[in-house]
Amino acid sequence: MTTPEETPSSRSRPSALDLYETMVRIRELETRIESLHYSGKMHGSFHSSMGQEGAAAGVIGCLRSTDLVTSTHRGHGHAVAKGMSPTTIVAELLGLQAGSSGGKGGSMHLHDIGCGFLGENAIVAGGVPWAAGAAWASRRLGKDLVAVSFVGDGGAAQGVFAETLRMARTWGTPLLVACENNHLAHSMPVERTFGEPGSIAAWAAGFGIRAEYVAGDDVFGVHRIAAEMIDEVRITGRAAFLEVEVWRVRAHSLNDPDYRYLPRDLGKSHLQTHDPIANAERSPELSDAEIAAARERVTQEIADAIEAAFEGQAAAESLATSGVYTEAFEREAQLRGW
Amino acid sequence: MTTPEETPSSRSRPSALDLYETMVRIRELETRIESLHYSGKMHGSFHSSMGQEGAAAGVIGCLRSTDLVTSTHRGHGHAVAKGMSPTTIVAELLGLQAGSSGGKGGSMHLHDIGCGFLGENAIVAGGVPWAAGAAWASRRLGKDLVAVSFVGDGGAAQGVFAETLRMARTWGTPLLVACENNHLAHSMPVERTFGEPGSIAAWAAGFGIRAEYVAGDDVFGVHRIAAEMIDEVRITGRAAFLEVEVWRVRAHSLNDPDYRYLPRDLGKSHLQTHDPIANAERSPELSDAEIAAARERVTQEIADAIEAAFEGQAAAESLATSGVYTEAFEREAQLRGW
Amino acid sequence: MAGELKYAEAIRRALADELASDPNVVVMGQEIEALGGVFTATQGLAESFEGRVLDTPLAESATVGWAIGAAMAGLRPVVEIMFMDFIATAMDQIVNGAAKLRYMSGGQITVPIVIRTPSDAGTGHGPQHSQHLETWFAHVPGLVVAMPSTVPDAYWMLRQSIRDDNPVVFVESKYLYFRESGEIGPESRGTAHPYEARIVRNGHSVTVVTAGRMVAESLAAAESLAVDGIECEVVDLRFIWPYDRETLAQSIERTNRLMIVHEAVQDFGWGSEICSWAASELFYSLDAPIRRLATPRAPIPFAAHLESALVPNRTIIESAVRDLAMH
Amino acid sequence: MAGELKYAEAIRRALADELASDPNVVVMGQEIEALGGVFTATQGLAESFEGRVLDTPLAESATVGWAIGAAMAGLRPVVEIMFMDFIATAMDQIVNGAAKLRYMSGGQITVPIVIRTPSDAGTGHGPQHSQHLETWFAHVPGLVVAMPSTVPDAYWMLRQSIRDDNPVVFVESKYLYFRESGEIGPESRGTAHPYEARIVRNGHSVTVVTAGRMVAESLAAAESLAVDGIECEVVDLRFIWPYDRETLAQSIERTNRLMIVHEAVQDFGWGSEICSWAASELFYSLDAPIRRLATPRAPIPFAAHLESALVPNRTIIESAVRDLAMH
Ligand SMILES: Cc1ncc(C[n+]2csc(CCOP(=O)(O)OP(=O)(O)O)c2C)c(N)n1
Ligand SMILES: Cc1ncc(C[n+]2csc(CCOP(=O)(O)OP(=O)(O)O)c2C)c(N)n1
Ligand SMILES: [Mg+2]
Ligand SMILES: [Mg+2]
Repeated sequence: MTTPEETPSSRSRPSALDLYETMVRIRELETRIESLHYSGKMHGSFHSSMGQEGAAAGVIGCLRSTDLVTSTHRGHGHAVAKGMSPTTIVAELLGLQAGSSGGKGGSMHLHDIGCGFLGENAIVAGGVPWAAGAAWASRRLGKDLVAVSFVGDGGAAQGVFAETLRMARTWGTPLLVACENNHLAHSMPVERTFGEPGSIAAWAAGFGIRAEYVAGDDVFGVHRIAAEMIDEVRITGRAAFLEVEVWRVRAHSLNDPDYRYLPRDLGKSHLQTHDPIANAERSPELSDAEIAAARERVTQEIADAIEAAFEGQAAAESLATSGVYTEAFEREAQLRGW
Repeated sequence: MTTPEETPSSRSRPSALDLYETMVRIRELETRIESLHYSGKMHGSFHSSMGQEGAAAGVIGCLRSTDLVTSTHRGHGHAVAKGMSPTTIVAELLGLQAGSSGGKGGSMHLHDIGCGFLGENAIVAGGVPWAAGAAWASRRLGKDLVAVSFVGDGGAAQGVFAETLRMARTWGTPLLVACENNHLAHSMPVERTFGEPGSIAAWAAGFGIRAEYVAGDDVFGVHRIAAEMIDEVRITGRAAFLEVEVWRVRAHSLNDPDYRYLPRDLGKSHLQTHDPIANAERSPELSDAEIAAARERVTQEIADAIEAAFEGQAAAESLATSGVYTEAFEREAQLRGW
Repeated sequence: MAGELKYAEAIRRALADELASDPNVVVMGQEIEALGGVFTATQGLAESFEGRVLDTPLAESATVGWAIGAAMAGLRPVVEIMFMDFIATAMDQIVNGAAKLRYMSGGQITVPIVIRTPSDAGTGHGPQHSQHLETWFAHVPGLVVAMPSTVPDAYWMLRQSIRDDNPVVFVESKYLYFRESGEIGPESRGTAHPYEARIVRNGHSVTVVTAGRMVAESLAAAESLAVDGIECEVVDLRFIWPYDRETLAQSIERTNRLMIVHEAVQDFGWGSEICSWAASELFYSLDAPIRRLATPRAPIPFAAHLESALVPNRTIIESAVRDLAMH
Repeated sequence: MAGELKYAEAIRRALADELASDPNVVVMGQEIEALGGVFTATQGLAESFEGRVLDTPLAESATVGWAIGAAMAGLRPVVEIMFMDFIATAMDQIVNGAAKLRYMSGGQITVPIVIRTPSDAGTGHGPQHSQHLETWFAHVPGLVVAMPSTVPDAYWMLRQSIRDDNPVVFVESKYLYFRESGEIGPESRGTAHPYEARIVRNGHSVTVVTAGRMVAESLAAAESLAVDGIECEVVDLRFIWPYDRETLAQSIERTNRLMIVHEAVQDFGWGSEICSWAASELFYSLDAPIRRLATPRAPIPFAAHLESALVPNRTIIESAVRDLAMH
């Protein structure tokens, strides 16, 4: 969000334009990152969230800057929506010192504590208990905040995911689990593991928490229900679950030959029918002028961000072995040859 | 079961007396084991299933001898119901060579492959995927069998448990999960984790499998529903879930000071109100004469079994390091100093 | 702080004192609140520190993950894993989460959690309740591994571990819980640094490096050997990682003989790290091959006599050290 | 079986040939059926062996447990864990289940499963996709740990592992999948026993013991050193456990110098077991301290240049061996 409007007792209230702009910012950044990969300027894994921006923008759009978010392997959109700087992200993906983790984390390990983005996690569903615990602890520390944990439909099959919901029921925690059901866990169709869209929410409701389904190609719809649920989570301190149906446009990752298991044009056709950006543009909430201005602003912003990132230096090789333990510990370790 | 009557296409049909006798056999054996502990003749952990015999007898009573069972840390009853010899069990608990595992397993590691008892597991819920996989594999190998996996209410919170149900939904497997809800996971009341009796089944139904609840103090009731469900599992090859409400009479284990978290006389009062054995005795299904005869038979049988077990020899100390790998491998290892 | 305490009581006292002195400390685990811990380590604490000593469902993985999140948000969670064997169900959160978060986040995140867990054979619980798995954690960058052998160490090392900003796997001895007693005494913490090993017996014949309950077994062996003029120097490692190379080197340079004793399985166990380090760094100080004495390659069986046949004890240590001293 | 194959193809061929020759073999894992494996190791197999190469949900723990049950019932399941790091989520089933069932059941149960999993840094996936964790498993009684370095070994060792009645953790090299190629050739299986190490280069100056992709790095280092008259004997361990002491001893007795090279973290890594064994059994054959060369105590970072700074390579090996040879 550009400048979230906050009052102590209520959520931030982004405008339709804010939500739209966040989606465009994510799309633009990921599209540029893709190109950098294709042109050989970036290496490593990359999981695009193209087509899923409605979930990131809609859900995170109702958070305060002090609220917390954990994410998945497909988390650039979440990071951007929570306010992480595109320059820092790109620098990280380039393995530079100015990257959010100084090049040690890469695409699946973006963290920005300053803006409440606790981080991605390359272990599917591994971040869900982090969000639950962080929200719970913050509440104990007198903070009025909530946490949102993103997870995929595949991640909802992981044991730690069910354990966390069980524990959330038992202990209570101001957590919203935002499950991005993009119909696929890599190549595994969600129909085989859960069933039709909505069935993940139906299952989650069995944990004794409120669970809803929403279509993610309508960012305003996502935002409406998420805002209501997050308000409730904040007030009650109890966990809730929101299944957001989204449509994966790209292959699972840049390395994925998805034609082996999907019709070749499926991604493209999703963009035709379920693109949250196109849908927002068609909605009465935004004028053509607003749209054009936002697009121009964001394109320039991301171009600048990438340029700025490329000015950074590579992290010194000597840093590869440091930052594992606390600084004081590492000084001692160096001295004593541990 | 004494002599289960089996036809190729149907389950065994134990008589009311069979079911009763199985419960008494379990009760008698565990009561005697308890005394052996109190008198210092046995060591190690011991988890009594007193009061829960209705689940073991009722569910396992509808299995064929070729069907498979996995169990928990509280599994003597399951072992006995599946046909494991009390002598072998007692010998194992005495750490003797003639024990089912030659003294290497002990109370939480009874296994008897010969009678389809795949075994207990001291890792809570760890045996559930074993049963699922064994049932699935047997079906592929052309066997018409089903597997039953016992688990506790506490175990239903474990990640591997949810994962297995998810996988059972995805792959299909002729598995009945029999969840013994004894209201407590050691000291944790099930109300805190799941809710009222029946809520575990309600949650399990969310996996898209049939899930039922039954009161476990009525062995005939348990048997009725279990028989019906197992028939269905056998025919469809699809998993199902049965929550059996039972009442834990003893402390969690012999080491457990349960007065710290339970009213002192709760166990005793459970025996007054929810004892499946007393309830069966009060039912019209059994005559007083039958009851008396069965009791006498079983008391003698268990006394004999224990006497026989005590005649066994301790396993040779040299065996402590063997049986980790296959025999051929261990011969090679010895030769080569691995 | 006068009076004798059992090892289990020392743990409890350390928890109580940290809970009292730092409002951000919370304790999480199974059977620790209503029951007070299956080994009584938290007995009474839930009453004294309301809402800060908390029973979890049977969900080790989520529990550790939850503690990680709580640590990110500013608490100092102490997690109890009831038996060390069960830690296998939480490996991912410990290894891919707690241990790596500081590094992966470029130093943005610290995870000051302690994972307390009892190890040791000796209680007749069989193969899934008796393992020593500390070597796994010592192999993982990002973790500290503590293993106290005495009452004062159980107390002071736990307090230190809770104050440590690095994640600590804290391996307690269930064998010693009710057998070992002593006074807590004043903090006898290392003069040089907090992870010092301690020479618990001086001697010139052989250096015996050990930890946990094997310290007492080694000391007992040393007493017998002294009768025959073999004087062992017994070093209690206290921390499996970082291990205190200075203290070890000084001792080995005096005795020129090294024996390592532990209860973890010998193959690929932590003794092999100590041995390797010594073999390469102190090669010219060694007059005899280094020996390791540990549990052979087998699970811990249920039957008491089978178990005793596997796990090192004073008698076996004595004869192994004798051999080495004569070498 | 003529023609060159890539390492990944050799794995696939081994799976195909075992699937063809034994109807009880099944293959289970994520993305192995519809996709054919993220590293193509199962490509085409689901079509050729209908219903026997199967996609699982994201549930490593249940998958391994399911395979254990299937093995009890008579199948020989091969489980793929997509990256070795994820194996942490399945530790309990592997360690407390597969590894112990034979022992716990007094020999009633065997668990002939293979857990295939790729390791290695080098793909830019960062700290949770790059670890070498084989040492954990080598420490666990009941498991066999295989780590092939060549195309014929990838093929024959996998076939052997599937036929092994013991549970095997089979560590593949994702670095070599598409870089290493060769012919499968006839089974070159050990003349003495199936777990033999192999001397891949003869030399008299230093014995270099290694495995996996470090074999190629060590060989490259050896070629450079040969220019200066330093002749390394390079031993490919092939199996981390059981490790072939006879072959090692013979080599070390010839060279009197030992260097161990692996990609797993050095601290408490498997090199320390080999080192300890040699230090105690071959003490009098050693003319110089044993050296270990492995990854330092840090996670594997994302950035390529940071990663290269950590993981051993031919240049670093070369200079370390040179030092040792001169010692
Ligand atoms: C524990 C674990 N198992 C497997 C993987 C490999 N993996 C990465 S993403 C993915 C699919 C995840 O599906 P989903 O949760 O639906 O997220 P999506 O990719 O669809 O966004 C898999 C199998 C992993 N990273 N972690
Ligand atoms: C993974 C794991 N965590 C913890 C334990 C310790 N433990 C043994 S039984 C038990 C309670 C189990 O409760 P439930 O599943 O309801 O079975 P019950 O004892 O009531 O029969 C606990 C916590 C264990 N054995 N395994
Ligand atoms: Mg998905
Ligand atoms: Mg229970």
